[in-house]
Amino acid sequence: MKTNLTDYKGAAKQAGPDVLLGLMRTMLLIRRFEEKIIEVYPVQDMKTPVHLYIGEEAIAAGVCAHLKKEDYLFTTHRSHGHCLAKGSSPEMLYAEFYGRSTGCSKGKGGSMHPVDPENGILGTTAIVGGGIPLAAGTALASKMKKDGKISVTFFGDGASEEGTFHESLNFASLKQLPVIFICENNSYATTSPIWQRQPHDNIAKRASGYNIPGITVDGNSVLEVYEAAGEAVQRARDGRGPTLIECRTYRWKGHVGPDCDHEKGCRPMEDLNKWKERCPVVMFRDFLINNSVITETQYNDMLAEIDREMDRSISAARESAMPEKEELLKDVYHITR
Amino acid sequence: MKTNLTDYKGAAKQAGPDVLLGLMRTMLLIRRFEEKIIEVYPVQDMKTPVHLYIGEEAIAAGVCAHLKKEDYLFTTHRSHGHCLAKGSSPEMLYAEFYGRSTGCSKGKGGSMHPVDPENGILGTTAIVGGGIPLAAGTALASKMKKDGKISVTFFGDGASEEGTFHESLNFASLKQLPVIFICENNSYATTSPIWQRQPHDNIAKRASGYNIPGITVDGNSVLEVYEAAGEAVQRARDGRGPTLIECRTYRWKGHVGPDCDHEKGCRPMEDLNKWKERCPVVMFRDFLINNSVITETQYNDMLAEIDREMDRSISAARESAMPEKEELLKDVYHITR
Amino acid sequence: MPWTKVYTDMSDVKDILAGEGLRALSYREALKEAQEQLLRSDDSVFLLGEGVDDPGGIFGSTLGLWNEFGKERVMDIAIAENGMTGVAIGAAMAGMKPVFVHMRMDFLPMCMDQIVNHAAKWNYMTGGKVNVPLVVRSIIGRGWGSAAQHSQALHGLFMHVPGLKIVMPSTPYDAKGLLMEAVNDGNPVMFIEHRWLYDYIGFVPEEAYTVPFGKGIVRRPGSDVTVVALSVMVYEAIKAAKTLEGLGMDIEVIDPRTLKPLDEELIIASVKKTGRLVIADVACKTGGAGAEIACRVAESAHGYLKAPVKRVNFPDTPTPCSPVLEEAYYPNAGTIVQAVKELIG
Amino acid sequence: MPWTKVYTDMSDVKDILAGEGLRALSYREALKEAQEQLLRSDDSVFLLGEGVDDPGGIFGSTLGLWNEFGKERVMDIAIAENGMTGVAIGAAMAGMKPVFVHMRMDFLPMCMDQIVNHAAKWNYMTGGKVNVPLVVRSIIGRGWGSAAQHSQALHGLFMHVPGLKIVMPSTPYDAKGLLMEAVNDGNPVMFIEHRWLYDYIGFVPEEAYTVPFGKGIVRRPGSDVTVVALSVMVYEAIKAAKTLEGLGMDIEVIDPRTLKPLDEELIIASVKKTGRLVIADVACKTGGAGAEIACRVAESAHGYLKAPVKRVNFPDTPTPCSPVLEEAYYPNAGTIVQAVKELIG
Ligand SMILES: Cc1ncc(C[n+]2csc(CCOP(=O)(O)OP(=O)(O)O)c2C)c(N)n1
Ligand SMILES: Cc1ncc(C[n+]2csc(CCOP(=O)(O)OP(=O)(O)O)c2C)c(N)n1
Ligand SMILES: [Mg+2]
Ligand SMILES: [Mg+2]
Repeated sequence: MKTNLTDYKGAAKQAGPDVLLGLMRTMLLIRRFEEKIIEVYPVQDMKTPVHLYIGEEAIAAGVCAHLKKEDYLFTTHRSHGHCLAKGSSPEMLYAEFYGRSTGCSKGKGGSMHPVDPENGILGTTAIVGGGIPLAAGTALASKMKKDGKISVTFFGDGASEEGTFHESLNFASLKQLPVIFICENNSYATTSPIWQRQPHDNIAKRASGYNIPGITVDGNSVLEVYEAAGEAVQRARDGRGPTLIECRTYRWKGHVGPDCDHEKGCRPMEDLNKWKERCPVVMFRDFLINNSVITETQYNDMLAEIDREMDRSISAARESAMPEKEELLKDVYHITR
Repeated sequence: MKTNLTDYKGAAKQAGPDVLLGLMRTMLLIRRFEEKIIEVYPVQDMKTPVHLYIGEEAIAAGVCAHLKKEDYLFTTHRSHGHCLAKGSSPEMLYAEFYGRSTGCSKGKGGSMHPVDPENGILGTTAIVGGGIPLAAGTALASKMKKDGKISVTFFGDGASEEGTFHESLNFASLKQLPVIFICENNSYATTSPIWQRQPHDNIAKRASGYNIPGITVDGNSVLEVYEAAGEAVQRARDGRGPTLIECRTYRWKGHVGPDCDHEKGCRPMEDLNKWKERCPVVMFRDFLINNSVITETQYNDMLAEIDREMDRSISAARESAMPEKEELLKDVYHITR
Repeated sequence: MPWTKVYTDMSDVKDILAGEGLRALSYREALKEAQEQLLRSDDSVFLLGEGVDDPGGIFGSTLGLWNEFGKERVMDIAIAENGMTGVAIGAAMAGMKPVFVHMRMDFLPMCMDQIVNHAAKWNYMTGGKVNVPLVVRSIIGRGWGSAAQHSQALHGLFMHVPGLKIVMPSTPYDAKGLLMEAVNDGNPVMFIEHRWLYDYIGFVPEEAYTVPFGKGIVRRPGSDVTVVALSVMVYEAIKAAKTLEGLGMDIEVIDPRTLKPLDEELIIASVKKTGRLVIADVACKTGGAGAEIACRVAESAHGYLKAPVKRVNFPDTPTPCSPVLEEAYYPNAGTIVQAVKELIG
Repeated sequence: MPWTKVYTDMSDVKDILAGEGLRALSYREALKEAQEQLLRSDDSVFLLGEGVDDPGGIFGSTLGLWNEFGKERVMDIAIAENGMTGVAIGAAMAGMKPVFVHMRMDFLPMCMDQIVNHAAKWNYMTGGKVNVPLVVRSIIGRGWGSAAQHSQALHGLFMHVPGLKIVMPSTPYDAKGLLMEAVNDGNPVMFIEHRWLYDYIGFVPEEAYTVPFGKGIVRRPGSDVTVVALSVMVYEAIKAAKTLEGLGMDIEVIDPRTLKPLDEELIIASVKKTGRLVIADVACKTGGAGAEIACRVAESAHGYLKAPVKRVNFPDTPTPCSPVLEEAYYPNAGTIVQAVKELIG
């Protein structure tokens, strides 16, 4: 993270206060949305496996700031941040996690399968690597229909090991599809460190094999992500094909659930502490304050407003109705006529 | 193909007349073995889909000249050349193609699934890309057992598009396995040209993404293949990990069967003619004669001797017995005790 | 009715149809005509698969279509079944109607994840918000020593996957009508053809039409034994019925046409009438479609069976190469005759 | 016999066993002990899978094994199921005995090609020259809203694949004995565990032993109804039997232990005795293992059935997330009681 706004050359340079405050708000929204989950989870009535995004918020925020409502987005098991950044309603998501009929999937999908067509989210797969070709597919549809939409797929370092990663990049490059591959490299797949899975820790390097631009950015610096994504989005909109962006980051919580897996010996505590000092939210808040885009009070107001919204959303979600038992047998098939 | 033996720097330089004559003999053996099939195929009693290797012989010959009997080899649906180069008996192969009980798989596998454990061929898959991980697997076994064997897998340009290619190279590089990936790029997968399948015609370029050395050689020049394979084999034996070698070549016959698919409009006739002028067998014969490693007469004697052997093998194979009907239900499971 | 009739003897079927003033088309031509009409009438339809645009044209079933519709809509692709199925699914979610063509059904295990974990579950996981109108055409190969990896019929696997539909047309009429239905069904449909049916000829109207899913058909009415036959076995069953007629046994041949949904009523009603059931499938026995059909009968027609259920299948072995073993591997009309005799005799 | 007994109440099972001087182990510990003894006694055995060496240790079943055997033999791997299964198969052909561990059975469709087209067919395609001693451990998940992609039981798919063997241990004793058998069977074995069984406790000898394939077992003898129960449903069936006993119905509970090979004789004999059959499975109904079992009975025990066959399964839908829907989705002892009542009542 650079110290002065003026140090930025690309998209971040043109970004006015609205954009900057928007980025801040999105990151805070994601952070507080999930901290709320951590708060309620021990009650054990939110019965869905939650994969928390805390520590990685800058990526979803920086990328989605460039997307239009109608652009397509595919996320993974770690879905919350991307959906919120794309515009999904916190209440609808909470309701889904509570298995309520008011949830985005009527309670049928849970935290791993959010859907929100109005915001370009056509559904979510929790099969690692499964969403990468889906995004190439929506991008193909956009190219065929000439609807001007672009597609973005977020996935982890682990997903880059699946054959679908290879097959999708090859196809997207061949057809010069308007799709952006965002790899969130947090160095772990569940508790497997990347050095036990890949010969090097450089996923962007794979891109050249497909004639695709591949770049690595600091995933904890929202402006670096914002700049790189800006270029990639422009390339996609101009019909100049796909881009692979590797965002280096770190997951604070356990792979699944609200606990700290470091205490269970899954990952070195030093790493967590090191990364916490590079908290994407705090770094950007300080940056905005130093560059007097926002004041301490304004920031606190933003935070308070978000918290009120989260409180309202989660209790509204919790109070909404469970699905009828009859729902069990519905939606297995789409009924055309 | 260089004109003088002295122009070669690597393995080919040290190669004595035995090696050179061996390469010549292997190529001729493959060529004549398959031309024999073309001769008998119209009789329609060799009931197995044959994928002919004619035009690509230099690759199998150049690579296998470096392999020991016990080293592992995995081939594909286009299997004949690799098996012969590794030392498999022509008679046993012909018998298999005729569905005879004397065939390498007792007539159960046919041309797409040859097996010859004595020569390191543990079986063959005709699923495109299927054999690539199998070779990484035997290489893993060799590394675990420290048996000093290396593994080689031959596959086409089409196979490099399967996810297994990506997954296997990643694993082989991570574990520095003694395996060599030989991609026979003949620019076509059945009748699909590579430009309808890949963004560029440069498969070796994929290697760097895995920290694997990747090289491209003229697959019709047996000495170029021999040199490149020599280095890769040494690297594998030294425990310095895998290598990807892309061999540029061209298939003369149709994807399957003895016909010329060019006449059916599958591929441009000019291409065939261009490549025929670069016939690996003729080029190398002339090279050996010019470098006076062999005389015209010696060459003709070699050819005649091979033809006698092919005649003998194919009629012996054809005269051998069909399997008993009872064989149908046998070998579904291995019986330990 | 001409659109339900099956002709077992291809030698004179053209003349017969001509005599009746009916349009004769081969199964291959019927498939091609269906795709041609779909591509022409609906911009969201497109074909993808290895070689769909080549001079072979998937055994002729897509031959030359790219000339009229271009290589974007008749798309040759890389050999990457799982990824490309995901691409087709993504396109389908975005409103396209992809038809993915596999020259051999044996290649479907490569894309099992995208079919089973994605296409089949999507409508349900999204609470019905996003459906996947994907058709997967695959062809069951047979003969000439194609062996274990190029002769499989795997519809039995898909029977067990909620969210999928399974279609197995046996006649040119159904090939066209069911394919036109499949592309507009709005769900992932496994459309399973048999290589040996491609040259079969029958009546096929020129205009577009659909054959509904879940409606089986009685190919031959009979009173003594119900033979439920799939795909090419329909013809073997009819041949067997003719032989058995001579022996005084009256066989009812039922062609379910779609396995998922399955026309259970039709089968149950027939078994209640005949009291005997033979299931003739084109796949290995254990865990196949025949087991499900037999089980439905055991659940819903208890007490009506006068004899044990019989399955006519391939043995539970991979497909062998040798002609003598292939010969022993594949059941035919004779096998069905044998099975029926064991029930009645 | 202590090695065949199942305990449904875990609260006091340890004391009971202790009282009888028998060694008590959980299913989890039994699996771990089997792998530990195999790794120790046979250099060719190794484990691979995502997280086999991590602090979770596959729900504890491989916990800490890497400490003794090293990370080469307890190998964490990339997320690349199909390729890594191919790697395991290749290693198996070269004389190793890999045990591939999947934390969820849902991920198997990813490697369907290597399992179905390679491992299962290899011995046959090579005329018996090269076999594939591969064990694929996979765990059926359940509950806490795991939903459609993390709760599947897919043994029904593998039933249809010649060349595979399928094992579904329900007790700690069988978990250890069948796993030790599987690793030395010499064929590809789908070893299917249920997450809910991990804490179940039973008698497990310390020394190495094997439980043979193809030998089912009568968990409870009875005369009125045969309930063939798979995996965790064995316990539900025993509970149901206790309830039904009070209603004067005598239930025979059969645990096949291996689905492939299937102990058909045991099941047929039981049905011939009771005349009634209920199959309780942990998967969706259509096209599942239950259909095959029912069909075998329809083929071989015709005339003995006094009532229709009944299947107790999940409905034919993907797994829902919401607790109320999960509740409605999963069958239990009560469902079995209901099914039996419908047969006898
Ligand atoms: C095909 C498949 N294999 C395994 C899993 C189990 N699994 C769920 S998440 C995960 C780790 C994914 O790691 P990564 O892609 O880096 O994403 P992250 O969780 O780090 O964000 C694994 C192995 C799965 N869901 N799908
Ligand atoms: C998984 C799979 N998909 C499709 C096929 C059908 N098929 C057989 S060979 C072939 C082309 C292979 O091309 P390439 O790898 O370049 O090898 P070549 O035939 O050119 O030597 C295809 C598509 C197959 N056997 N397996
Ligand atoms: Mg990760
Ligand atoms: Mg090729």
